[in-house]
Amino acid sequence: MPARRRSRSRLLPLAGLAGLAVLSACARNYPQTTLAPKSEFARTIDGVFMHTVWWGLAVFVIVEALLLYIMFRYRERPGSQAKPEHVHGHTRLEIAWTVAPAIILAFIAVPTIRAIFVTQDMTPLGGDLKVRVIGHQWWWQFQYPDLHVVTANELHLPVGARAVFDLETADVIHSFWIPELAGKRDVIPRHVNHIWFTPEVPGTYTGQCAELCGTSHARMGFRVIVDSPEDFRAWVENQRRPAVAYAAPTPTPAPAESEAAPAETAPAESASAAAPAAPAESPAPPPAAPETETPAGASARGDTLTWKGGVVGDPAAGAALFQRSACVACHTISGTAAKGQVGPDLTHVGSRQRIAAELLPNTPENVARWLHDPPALKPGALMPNLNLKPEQIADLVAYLESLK
Amino acid sequence: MRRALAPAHAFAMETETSTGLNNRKTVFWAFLGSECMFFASLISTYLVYKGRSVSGPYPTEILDIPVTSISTFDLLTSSLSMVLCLAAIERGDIKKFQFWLSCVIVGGLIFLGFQVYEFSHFVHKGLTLSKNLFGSSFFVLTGFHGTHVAVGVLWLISLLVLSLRGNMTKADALDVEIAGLYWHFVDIVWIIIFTVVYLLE
Amino acid sequence: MTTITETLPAAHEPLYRGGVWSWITTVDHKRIGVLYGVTAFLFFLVGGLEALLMRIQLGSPENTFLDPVTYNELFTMHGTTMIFLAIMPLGAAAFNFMVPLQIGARDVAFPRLNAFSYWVFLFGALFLNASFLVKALGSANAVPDAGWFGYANLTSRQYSPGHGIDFWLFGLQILGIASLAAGFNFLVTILNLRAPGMSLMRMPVFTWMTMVVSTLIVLAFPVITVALFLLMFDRFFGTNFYIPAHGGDPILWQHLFWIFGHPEVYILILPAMGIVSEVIPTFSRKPLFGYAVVVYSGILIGVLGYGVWAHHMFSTGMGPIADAVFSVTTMLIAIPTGVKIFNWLATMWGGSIRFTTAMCFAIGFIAMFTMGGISGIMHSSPPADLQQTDTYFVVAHLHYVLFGGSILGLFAGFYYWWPKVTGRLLSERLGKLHFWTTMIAFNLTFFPQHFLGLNGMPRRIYTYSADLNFGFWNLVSTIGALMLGASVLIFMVNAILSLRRGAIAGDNPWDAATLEWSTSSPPPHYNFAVIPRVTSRLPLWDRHHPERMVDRPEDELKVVVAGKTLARTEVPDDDGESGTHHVPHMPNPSKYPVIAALGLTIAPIGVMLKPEHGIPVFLAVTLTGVLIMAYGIYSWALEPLEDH
Amino acid sequence: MTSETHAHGHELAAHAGEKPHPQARQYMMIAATLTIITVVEVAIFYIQPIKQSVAFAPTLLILSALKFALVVMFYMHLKFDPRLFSALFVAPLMIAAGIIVALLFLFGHLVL
Ligand code: HEA
Ligand code: HEA
Ligand code: HEC
Ligand code: CUA
Ligand SMILES: [Cu+2]
Repeated sequence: MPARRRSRSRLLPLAGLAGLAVLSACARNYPQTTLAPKSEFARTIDGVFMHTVWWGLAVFVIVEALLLYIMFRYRERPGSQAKPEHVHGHTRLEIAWTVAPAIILAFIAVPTIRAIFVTQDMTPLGGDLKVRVIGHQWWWQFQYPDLHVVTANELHLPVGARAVFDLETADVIHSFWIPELAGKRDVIPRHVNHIWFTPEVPGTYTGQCAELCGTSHARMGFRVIVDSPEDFRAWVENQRRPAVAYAAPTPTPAPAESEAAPAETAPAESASAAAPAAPAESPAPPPAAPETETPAGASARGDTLTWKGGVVGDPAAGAALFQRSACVACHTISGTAAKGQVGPDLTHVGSRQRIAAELLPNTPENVARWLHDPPALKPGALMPNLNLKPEQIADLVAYLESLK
Repeated sequence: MRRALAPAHAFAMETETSTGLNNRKTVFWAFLGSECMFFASLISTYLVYKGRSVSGPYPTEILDIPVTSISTFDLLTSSLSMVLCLAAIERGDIKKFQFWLSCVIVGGLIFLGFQVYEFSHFVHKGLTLSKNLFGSSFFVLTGFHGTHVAVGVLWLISLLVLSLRGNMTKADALDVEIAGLYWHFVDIVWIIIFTVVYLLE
Repeated sequence: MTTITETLPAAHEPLYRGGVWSWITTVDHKRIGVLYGVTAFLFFLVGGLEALLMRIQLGSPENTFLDPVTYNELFTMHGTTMIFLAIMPLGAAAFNFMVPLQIGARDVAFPRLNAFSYWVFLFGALFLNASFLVKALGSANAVPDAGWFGYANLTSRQYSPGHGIDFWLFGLQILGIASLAAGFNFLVTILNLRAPGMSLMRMPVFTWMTMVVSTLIVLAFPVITVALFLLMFDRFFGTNFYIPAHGGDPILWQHLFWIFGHPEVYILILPAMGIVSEVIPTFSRKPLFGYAVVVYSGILIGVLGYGVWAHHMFSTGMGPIADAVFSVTTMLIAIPTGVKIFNWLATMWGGSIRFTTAMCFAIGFIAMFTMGGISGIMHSSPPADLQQTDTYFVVAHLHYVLFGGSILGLFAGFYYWWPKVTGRLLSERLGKLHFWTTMIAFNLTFFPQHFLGLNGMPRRIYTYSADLNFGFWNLVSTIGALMLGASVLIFMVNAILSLRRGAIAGDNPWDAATLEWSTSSPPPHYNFAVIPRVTSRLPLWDRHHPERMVDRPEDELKVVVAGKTLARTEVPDDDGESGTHHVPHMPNPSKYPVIAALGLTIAPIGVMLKPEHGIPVFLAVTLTGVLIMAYGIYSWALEPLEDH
Repeated sequence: MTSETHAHGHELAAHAGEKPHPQARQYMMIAATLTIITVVEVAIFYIQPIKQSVAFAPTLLILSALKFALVVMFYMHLKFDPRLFSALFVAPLMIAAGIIVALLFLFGHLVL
């Protein structure tokens, strides 16, 4: 008996202490933690949280310690015929343990209410950056109404400027959440919700949908890149440009031929056509670029794109194919006829770090895998398997990756 | 008042209860409390959605106050018949009891008739269950009320049949009283609906 | 003083003998209690198995053990099963078996309605789980997968085609009827069937909490009934309640659901609190400290529970005023809850504590529920909750209160009342093993989830990227869950061994004070040969330890609400008959409750057939169900309750 | 649920706390009052100055609450029956009313 009790008495405070240690020590190992706030909003609510933690811990220690003491002190002693006195109550004690928690709660409630009104104060400040967020099953659209920028799954914000969000949804309820920068705010049909925060430290932050929204709810991530003001301006500059254009409507070769030599038919014609509109591409040296050029070892050879396994794609052919296929029904590429609203804006998809809402790094291999069969990679994905042939995929990938 | 404790007949629920209140009447009041929450949820839904329809017909275009006033009056009157019916059976006056009970039933049927007329009239005018939010919330709220009236009518008819077969006596007043409670409750729900849905359109 | 008359010696027909038919038609509250208990425990195993599958999937990042569709189905069914098919009916089992015994009654107020509740519950549970069968037969989207609170508009036909949501909504609707029927029954039973002298303020606290829970059921379930009706109309009859395109607002669902849902969580915890309030005094050998305060705080928890629902919606943007109001009302509930905790501690203080398994679980309840309550307080601060909501921090909170609270409390009740129900003792050695493995495994499973939540792991995700570093604590949690499964197996072994060769318990193995221990174990089917007369809160202690008696008999039986006397009756004269030992008449078995329940379950199947098979099939099946139900109810109304 | 105690006589006239129920004449009075209130309600609806005024909705709500109370107290005998019945009915009624008001506020139909 006593042995058991002692092991029990060791267990509880240990769990509590271990918990605290881990709580403080591990914060920096978690890229998506709420415990390392990087905006004034996140700091405010973290402050309230830590406040509740300390009071909670105090209550916890008192109750559990009292419990352990009583268990030890008043355990039945062997052989004792003790007849405990029948006490039925004690009014002053009852009042005491009614009032004490009430006081503690008041200490929690006051900063809580203050923080509620501070964090929900929607008075505009000069220099607010407005962002409209639209949740979709299962990706995020970001619009900067004042900057005329539309993008998906990758939110760029300048450090030090307050970002004010209008939160909406195209289908079901989702929840907009960047743990290090702010708490959650749901996006709800027929409602426009709001949240704001000022990012304080440049860097990349991950966010994730936090309301069950169907099959691939777990795969509805996004990232926030907090830039220096200059980088942000450059980014905006680039995003406002229309997409890289490929004039010549190169017909994609029939499958049989293309298998033999997909790369040969296209490059000569498209190279000249594309050159003026794609200045960013020019520095790439014509011969095999070093493997470091893109993370997964893709190399740009002229305008064609070759990657693992020697797959070669022609961006101009891809551009033409894109315009001819179902893609345009769902995707927008500014400067082209593609004006679809169902899927992410692809105007600058090549400049993004990940595809399909954080699912995969944006490498040619991964884009190819995606185009091959989206729902296989992301169950339920609303982009169907379009039964593209490998060489079509190669061209499309080359095109999409060129859309920096 | 002496409690019957005799084991020979001591199944607690057939004897006096600890509050002295009849089990069925007690449970019925609890049931009515529960029904308050039921109708409160429906009425809240109706009110919350008031003015939120994205297309017509809208309430003002379609609700017919004079007609509904008459059916409201009819339901109020049936409540009066109901109390007189109860008073009759408590006195043991079975003939009067049957008369007033029939009045209640007829009153209920008239109310249902009005509702059928109203619903079909609305559908005619293009307001259906699925037409807009007003249609959905209106039909579901008044429909649930109408269902309650219909259940009440069936219940009262059962009592009438029992009494015509000679199975109702003064001792069965409690059966009538409980049916009456239900009937009056349906009436007060209508009092609220009439004001909230029709007059405060 | 010795006003409690001994029951007949055990020369009555055994309580549990009889064929299947006798169980199907039984109206005996004890047998129905056993049916509830066994059924609910089986569903606890099902829900636990679902949890284990989820935990295996989450054990490592990017795991492919389950696909996302199955995973969504599993947590939806896990939550729904645990709440509606395990904890609520386990509570109902305890109400059924114990409340009539505790108040000195021979049965509940409406024995056949009681049987009806059980059968409706069983059929509703089978109905809900039939969805797995339909899936196995090859139907897509057949299993509910929108979470246990099924937020609109994900549940609309557009976003949830197939019958998954239909199984869920009709399943809950059927289960709701079972709960409502039981709620009415127990409310009236406790008000009206108390033995002479058993004034309200002499009732055992478990009975009190049953009464509060019954009231909560009666007032909370109509709201979800309406919410589900609206959803049904949307899905089958083209209404627009939750369809944004036509002006509907999905937030309405959230409000209606949580107006029900928060009282529901107190429906889940108060029975456990009642049990703990019985176990602790018994094994401390002291009366409950502050009885009246414990009772009133239980009532207060129930009342306040209606004013806090929107604390589940802090991230929906209700605005600062609503956030602040609901935050404060939520925090207020900590006060009456704390009062209970402190009164239990004060009960143990100065006692002579026997660490039986039941007592260990009761103490475990205090320790673990306090932790869950504190994380609840952290949620109740909206700014803090913006980070916690929909993360594993909530999952941790809800398991600390539901497992650490309700389940540990129910286990305490299991160990405490098992001898009364079966007549045999459980092994204390296995019991202690069960207790310690449960405590360790439980904390291993759920404590790390606090860290996971705070470090950014959302709930309801079937997998997570390795970059996020969630792997380690998830693995710990998974190991804990598997251990928890093992601990449940220990419990089952203990129960089976006890049934086979457990020591005979006797009437009152724990020297407890309340009336259920005055009759034999198991009790005769009429409970008490002579209805006891009660003169205090602790009748058996007064009898066995008269020297310590404190309570004084009162002159009147009063129904007091908020300090006002609502009704009164006189204390009966001592009547000369109480010595006679006739076997009392008890209600007859009846087959009509099960028939009515069957009809009730058939009706919604017709509605579900409407989309594919059209209106005639819908009407045919539904009307068949309604007619069967009507036949059942009419026949039951006309069938006499007992012979003369 | 209808008749668990059906087979037994109900000598219930003397319930604890129950006062004698009103008689026919009183019922008639109540009915007349109810009718008059209904007429007033409908009349108010057609009198434009009142209908336009801020008092319109509160007046109607008060009038219907009055009718509600009359039926509950007299037709349903709550005024005469034991207070437990009132508790069973009125407590839920308060919660129900509170919920309606709270929801109207939360959906922006009522402004503080
Ligand atoms: C048994 C069921 C149960 C119980 C009893 C509770 C009790 C409480 N719950 Fe919990 N809750 C759930 C079950 C329960 N909950 C479930 C299932 C969910 C999730 C639903 C879902 O989303 O799936 C949930 C979610 C939930 C939320 C929403 C979180 C979110 O999704 O964002 C909140 C927010 O306020 C909350 C708060 C509370 C509070 C304040 C209490 C209080 O009642 C606790 C009071 C107790 C104590 C505080 C401890 C003892 C007191 C003292 C020792 C006195 C001194 C204490 C202090 C001064 C602090 N709960
Ligand atoms: C009511 C009480 C209750 C109980 C007791 C439990 C018990 C457990 N729960 Fe559950 N849980 C909920 C209520 C409960 N849960 C709710 C309401 C949700 C939210 C759902 C939602 O989001 O919609 C949830 C969600 C939930 C999640 C989050 C899922 C997600 O968000 O993605 C997880 C993950 O770890 C989990 C795990 C567990 C585990 C490991 C147990 C363990 O304690 C289980 C222990 C029991 C066993 C292990 C059974 C033993 C079985 C055997 C030994 C096998 C023998 C079997 C047969 C013979 C058939 N639960
Ligand atoms: C029926 C609509 C539809 C069609 C047709 C369609 N897509 Fe998509 N696409 C989507 C949706 C929806 C997504 C977002 C999926 C997700 O992340 O869940 C998407 C995502 C993408 C992405 C990833 C974008 C990012 O930023 O993460 C690429 C690249 C893409 N589609 C390319 C194409 C191409 C090329 C075609 C034509 C061959 C095409 N899509 C056809 C709907 C469509
Ligand atoms: Cu979007 Cu979850
Ligand atoms: Cu809650």
